[in-house]
Amino acid sequence: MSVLDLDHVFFLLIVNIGIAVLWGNRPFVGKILTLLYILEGLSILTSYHVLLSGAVLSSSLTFTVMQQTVQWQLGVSGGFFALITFMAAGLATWFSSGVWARSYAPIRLLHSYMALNVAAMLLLLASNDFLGLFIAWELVSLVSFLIIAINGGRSAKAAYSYILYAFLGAMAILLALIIIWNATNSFSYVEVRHHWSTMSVNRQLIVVLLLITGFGIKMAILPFHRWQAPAYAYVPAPVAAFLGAISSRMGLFALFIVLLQVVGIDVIQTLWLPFEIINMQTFLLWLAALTLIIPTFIALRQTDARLLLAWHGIGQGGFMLLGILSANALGTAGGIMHVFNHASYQAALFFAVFSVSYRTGTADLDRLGGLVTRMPISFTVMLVGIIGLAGLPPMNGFVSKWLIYKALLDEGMPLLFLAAVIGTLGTILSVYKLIHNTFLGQLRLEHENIKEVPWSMSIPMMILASIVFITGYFPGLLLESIAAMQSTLGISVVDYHLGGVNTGKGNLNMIVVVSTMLMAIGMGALIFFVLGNPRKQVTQWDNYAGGHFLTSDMRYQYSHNFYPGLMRVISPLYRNTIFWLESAIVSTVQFMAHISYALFMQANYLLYLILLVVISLLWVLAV
Amino acid sequence: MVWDQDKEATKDNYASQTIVLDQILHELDTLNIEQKNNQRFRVDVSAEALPALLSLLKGRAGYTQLSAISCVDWEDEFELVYHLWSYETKVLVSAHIRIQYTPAVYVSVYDIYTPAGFFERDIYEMYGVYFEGSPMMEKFILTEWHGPAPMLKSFDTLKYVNDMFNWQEYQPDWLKEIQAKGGKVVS
Amino acid sequence: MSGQHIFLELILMPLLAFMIGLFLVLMMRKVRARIERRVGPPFLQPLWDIIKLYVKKMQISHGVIHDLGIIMLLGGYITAEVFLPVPGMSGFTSQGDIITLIYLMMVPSLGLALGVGQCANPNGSIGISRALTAMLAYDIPFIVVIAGACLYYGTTDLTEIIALQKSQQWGLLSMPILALAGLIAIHAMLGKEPFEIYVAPAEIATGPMVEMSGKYLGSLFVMQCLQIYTITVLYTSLFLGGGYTWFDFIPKLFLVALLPVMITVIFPRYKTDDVLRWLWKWPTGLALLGLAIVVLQG
Amino acid sequence: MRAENYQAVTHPESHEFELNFGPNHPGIEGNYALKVRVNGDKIVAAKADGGYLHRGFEKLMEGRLWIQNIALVPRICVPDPVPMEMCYALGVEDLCQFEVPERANWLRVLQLELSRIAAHLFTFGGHAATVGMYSNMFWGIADRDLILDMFEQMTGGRVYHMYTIPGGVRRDVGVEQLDKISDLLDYLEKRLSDYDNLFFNNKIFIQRARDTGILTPKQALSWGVTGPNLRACGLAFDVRRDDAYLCYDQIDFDIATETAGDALARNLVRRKELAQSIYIVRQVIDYLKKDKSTHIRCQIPNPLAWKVPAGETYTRVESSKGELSFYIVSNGGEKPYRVHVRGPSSMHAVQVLEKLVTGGRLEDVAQIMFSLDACPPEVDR
Amino acid sequence: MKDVIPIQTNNTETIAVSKNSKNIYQQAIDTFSNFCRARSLFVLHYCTGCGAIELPPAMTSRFDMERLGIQPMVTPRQADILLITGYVSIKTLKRVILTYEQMQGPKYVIGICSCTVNGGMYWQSYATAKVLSEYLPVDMYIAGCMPRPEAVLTGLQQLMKKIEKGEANSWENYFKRYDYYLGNQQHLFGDTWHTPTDILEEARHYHLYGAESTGNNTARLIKYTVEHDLTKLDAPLREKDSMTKRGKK
Repeated sequence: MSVLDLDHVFFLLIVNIGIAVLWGNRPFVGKILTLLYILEGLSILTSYHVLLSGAVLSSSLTFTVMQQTVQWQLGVSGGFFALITFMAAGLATWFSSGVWARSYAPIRLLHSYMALNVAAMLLLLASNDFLGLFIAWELVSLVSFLIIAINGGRSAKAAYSYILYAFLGAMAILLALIIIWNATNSFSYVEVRHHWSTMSVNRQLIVVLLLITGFGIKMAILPFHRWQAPAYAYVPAPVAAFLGAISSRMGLFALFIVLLQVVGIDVIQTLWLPFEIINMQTFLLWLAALTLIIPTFIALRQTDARLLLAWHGIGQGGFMLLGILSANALGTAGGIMHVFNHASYQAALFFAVFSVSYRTGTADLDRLGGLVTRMPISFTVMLVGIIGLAGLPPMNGFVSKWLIYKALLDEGMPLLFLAAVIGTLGTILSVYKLIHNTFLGQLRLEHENIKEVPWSMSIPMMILASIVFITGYFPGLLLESIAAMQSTLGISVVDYHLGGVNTGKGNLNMIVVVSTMLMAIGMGALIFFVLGNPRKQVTQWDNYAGGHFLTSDMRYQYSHNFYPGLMRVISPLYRNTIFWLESAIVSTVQFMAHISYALFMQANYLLYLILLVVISLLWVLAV
Repeated sequence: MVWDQDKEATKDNYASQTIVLDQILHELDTLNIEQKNNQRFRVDVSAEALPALLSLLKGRAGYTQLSAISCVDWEDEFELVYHLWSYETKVLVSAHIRIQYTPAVYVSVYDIYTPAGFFERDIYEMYGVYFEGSPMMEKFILTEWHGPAPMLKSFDTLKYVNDMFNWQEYQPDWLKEIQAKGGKVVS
Repeated sequence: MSGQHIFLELILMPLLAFMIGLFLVLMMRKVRARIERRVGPPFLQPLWDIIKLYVKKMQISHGVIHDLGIIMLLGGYITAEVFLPVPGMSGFTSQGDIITLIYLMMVPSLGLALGVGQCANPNGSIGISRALTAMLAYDIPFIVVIAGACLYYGTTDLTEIIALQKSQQWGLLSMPILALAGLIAIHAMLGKEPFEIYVAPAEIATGPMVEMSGKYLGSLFVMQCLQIYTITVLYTSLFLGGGYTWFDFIPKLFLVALLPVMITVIFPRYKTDDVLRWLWKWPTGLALLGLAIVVLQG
Repeated sequence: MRAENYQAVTHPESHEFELNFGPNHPGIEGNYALKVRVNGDKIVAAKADGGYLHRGFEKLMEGRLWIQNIALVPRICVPDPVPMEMCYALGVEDLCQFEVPERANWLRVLQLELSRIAAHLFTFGGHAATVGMYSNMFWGIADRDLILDMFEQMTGGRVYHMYTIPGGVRRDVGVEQLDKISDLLDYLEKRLSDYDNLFFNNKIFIQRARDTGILTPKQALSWGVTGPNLRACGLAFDVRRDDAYLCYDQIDFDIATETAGDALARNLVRRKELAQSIYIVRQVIDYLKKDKSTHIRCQIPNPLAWKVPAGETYTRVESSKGELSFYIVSNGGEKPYRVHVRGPSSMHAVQVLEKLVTGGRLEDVAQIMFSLDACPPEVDR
Repeated sequence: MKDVIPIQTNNTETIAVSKNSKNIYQQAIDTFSNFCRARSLFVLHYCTGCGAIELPPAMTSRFDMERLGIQPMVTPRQADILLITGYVSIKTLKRVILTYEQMQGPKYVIGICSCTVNGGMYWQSYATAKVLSEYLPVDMYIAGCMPRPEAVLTGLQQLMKKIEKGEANSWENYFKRYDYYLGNQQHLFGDTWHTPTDILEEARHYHLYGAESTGNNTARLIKYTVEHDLTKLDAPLREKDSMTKRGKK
């Protein structure tokens, strides 16, 4: 296999961008783009076994700056993420290739931005040193901004907020790079790792914190989580699915590379925050746990299905971080696997929600209901998706969450285990509300003639749903590449087989679990259908209403404020502490952003900029 | 607000009550008071003066409770009786007015006594007397009744029942036994 | 294990669970009746109820999801039984640990929730909303208890936990505080007063059961049997050393179920938010205390 | 379905939905309905819907003889029928100027107070069941049954007794019977401490009932609240004392009051009244045992051709629910010209209930209804 | 007990419905089903009238229905027995019929109190229905005003015996003779009377659809629903028809 395979991919991506820009609003072009994405995915998949063995795919593209040769190589972790990217982009483009595109005016922009996004993300995934990483990172931020702002209105506002955050993140990364350069005189991962211990502990600490801030902003880790949900919720369906599934995982990828490959989890474990209050790893784990819990419970309060899903995306990011930072073979595996799992069910859920809003014109959970009889495919996809998101067997979400729970228990972190379970329970509550208010309950009069979405939209959804199920049934498919990733990174490797993992202290074999479930459900169906008389379906008006007659103009659906008892207990937390803290931090950040923006807009802005950089440099050198 | 006076004081109240009502009599000329016993007064008043009387009784004499409003169908006119109770003096005053048969309309005293809403609605349903100004004039008990106001003397319930319903033969064994012994229904 | 053996266990374990569950339900009703100065139901009453509901001539369905929910509910519990070790049979316990079991036990709840949602009755939906809220309430102490027990035993494999208790001492003796917190949590899991918020006839007309008829309601009765069985077996395995033989195992199950039933009749029902507050205060506090002791000891 | 049930309402923008409490609902007392509009678990609006028990009593009474109506009146309120008979009898006696023998009056008080005990036991049971405390319901209703046994032995009727007739009572009560009642009272007093432990001092019950459905004294007065519900607001008004009838002015008893005005206070007032009623019944038993008179009713005319003198009267009786009044008009004929029944629940079950429920929580609807002790047949008649 | 009078209701004549001859296997199942049905009766918790006051004693500690396998149930879906406890006013009767139609067969109606037989004490009242069995098939009357708890329990036990013998089949008449019952209901409630339950379809489901199931009255009902169903907003939304008849806006 040629080592220059990555060039093919890059070439295909350029073709992709070209087609999208030139003929983006032609009706057939969506399908061509889909094919191209599939082709790109396949070209990586064909050489995937090479990656698994520890080799890399490299590109001929190089340049040298500051005695650093920047080149692009795709390792197994990059390959894994790239596959997810192509899956998400391909299915999103497919989803937008049919009838939907006709109703959407800026389709050309959408295709072009999507292609640009994919290209930038691939650059990021294939980057091999900090410089390449930084360049690609900035590109990703820029094109993400473009794609978030595509709809104008609310999403443009969110995009503006996003770019402010991204600016802050870029500054943080830049600062960290400067410190690293100062200490090690190199940007290469290997070199930096080699020279890492030459830095003072304080400086190590600052670099780690700065990098986490910079990359964490992209994955909306606390307390930088406010921008993401509105930014993802109000964009068109394919974009939301693409962004929610993979785009924000770029931050996780970068963190993963930095924390595990460059810094090393052993270093993190020995770092202490000032005054030795808390270990760096514990701090990060609790940050991840809070990133899991708080957005999940914010999601519970949403009445807009898109916002609800977007907030869950943030929360699940916390889950991944929790796994990766647990410094346990199972946990790391769970964390990375959750990236794939999350991408699959989150995209499916976004598609399902947008199918509903495509047909009904609203995603407001208080204005829907009873659509299951009208849109059975979307319902099935959403059911599979929510079982995955809630992390219940037999879907893939369960496997990755199981690995993380198990890792936390094995590492003796019962409180973090509790936090993870609380996050899951909150998710269960929230997703039931989602499916109940959308598909179950009373069908409204105005939705009587709703039909299922066209095939061009339902097939990508069904593909995603089947991926969710199959990777839940055979988690070994994913664990194979994750184990390869772990061995290339030099951390402990998970003991896996096709059905799950063996730990010796509690095993998981999803093949057995799912087969038993299927068999048991078969038995249940047998009991249900064979015993007793046949069923008879009645109209929804033939219903118990305390002995009263029901009419179609009477609202007989419980939707708004779905968990009132819970809200009575926890809503003071929303209002006072968390919300206050959040808004305080966010407004500070935004205030700073506004100030720097104002300064930047001054006539002699260059002076200010130079002044700022010089001051920061002086400060850093003084530390 | 605990009305726990001793009995002597209560007796004084009965006496003073006559004086209070006499004062009101002077203000409203169409009033006729009759004392039935210590705790019952009957007041006959013209229909126009009733709201004024009720306001006076509530505001000046402490008649805070409207116990009931009764309606009597005298075939040519309706009699409305407002039963008012004073917690302080422990006296019940029944104010009687007469209103015409057609159109059977009267003013509501809902703004003086909230409980009037229920009784006025009841009278509206049962007698068809409409009370202007009451916010509770939609039907409550007879929501699914389309016939005439049933409490009117002109409505013959027996005839209605015979038109509408059938009877079934009911001859259980124990009744037959009794009948065999010579028992029969006394009519 | 041979395939035949596995197949036998797959049938036998749920069946036994159902039969023992019937008697647990009977005991519950009998004890309750006795405290209320009544005679209580005849011996086979739970069984007659279920059969009667299954042989109803009309089975009203509100749609496919209504049926699917019931099937999921039955299937979920049947699966859970196979992952619960009982004397002489361990099913697939080695292939899925206690975490798997806990999540498998949520599948029936999800099934019920879907089925009830399809019924388009707000009473049912409120019931589900309350049931899920209650789940959030009791699962937190319960998870702490599980975490404490797993930390203490150093494994999440139920058969190993039982074996460890047999060789050393019962969890009840080594972790008394956790065992107490667990008992309160299972009382709440059984949904008896004062935690009976999701049935609450006077408020929401029996909530999830509101539109369930015939075999749908019958399946809910089956679920009740399996639920009591599953919870008591889980508790017995964690704290009472599982069963050496069936002869000591079944009395343990009845004992575990008896304690909540005995005290449930003297309580009214809490409001939803009070359930959360109470369960997050006392049992969770107890469980955290027990956990702290386990961590400090270990 | 039927247009008359629902005036067409547009789908509310605010995502509220409608929920029906009753008529077929365990959270409603009898055959009655309360339609509520709910947002989450908060009641936004409530509307009572009655008429399910409407029989046209007032019309029926106009069509029957004075004596026939004795059988009809107790059926107006099922759990507490004796005050109905009493009120009717008082009215007819007032019109006819009957002198009722003293012993009959004491016998009537015996009936009234036993009926009050039975009704209160029933209400406790119902109230406990709404908050999920079924054992109290099972005990209370079983104990009430013992009182019904006494009624049966005294009058021949278990629920409806038709014991009080204009002019006196139907039968005398013997000493043995009085002893039995006395024993029953001993038993009930013993049981009361059980009820206290189980129910009235139950922390969870107190937590639920306190501050639920609060009536302020001002509201209570302006909404026409009477009976135990009024006394729970701290207003000591009792028809038995303030508009005394029968021989209540010769009996020593306290008027039970509470000040909070919430569901708990209403319940505690009934609990205290129960004790007071037992105290009253003991006094009555003492009197009846001492009194050797056998004169239990005055001379009444031939019941089949009984013409009551023309006139009108308004009689009031304190029932277990509140103030019960009859307005009786006679035109001198064989049948009443007009009988108007003012049941105490006609206030409690309609306006007061609607107002107390609105703004409250879904959990409390049934509890508020039962704490008001609303009795729908009195409303519908 | 004198109070308990199981009387023949007016559905003695048998209606020829295509009867499948049952084999031994089916007969065994039927016998066993009836055996179980007789041992587990769920009573609907619906107090239609004053007789309901004697049900709490019958349920609670003193008489304890549960020892006979009888339990109160909240909604019509769950219940087997509809106890009509006393007089039914017209307004209540509509709800009773709705409730009865929402119950699943086999279902039983017991008329408690004399009022359900012939109007009882309220025979001249304009507001109450007189003969319950004109509107619903009644399995058993328990007369008295009101019957004691013992009488209620004895009546229920007699019903159990009937069920076990397979004789308590009067619910089938509602489907076999729907036209008759509907006619009486329409006489009382007017021609626009209709309920959300499609009885004729259910009759087919039970294989009870016969010659007397349809007639003039059902024709009137169908005409009404076809005319008003899809144009009036407050008419029920019939899912089956709506797709074809309610065109796209």
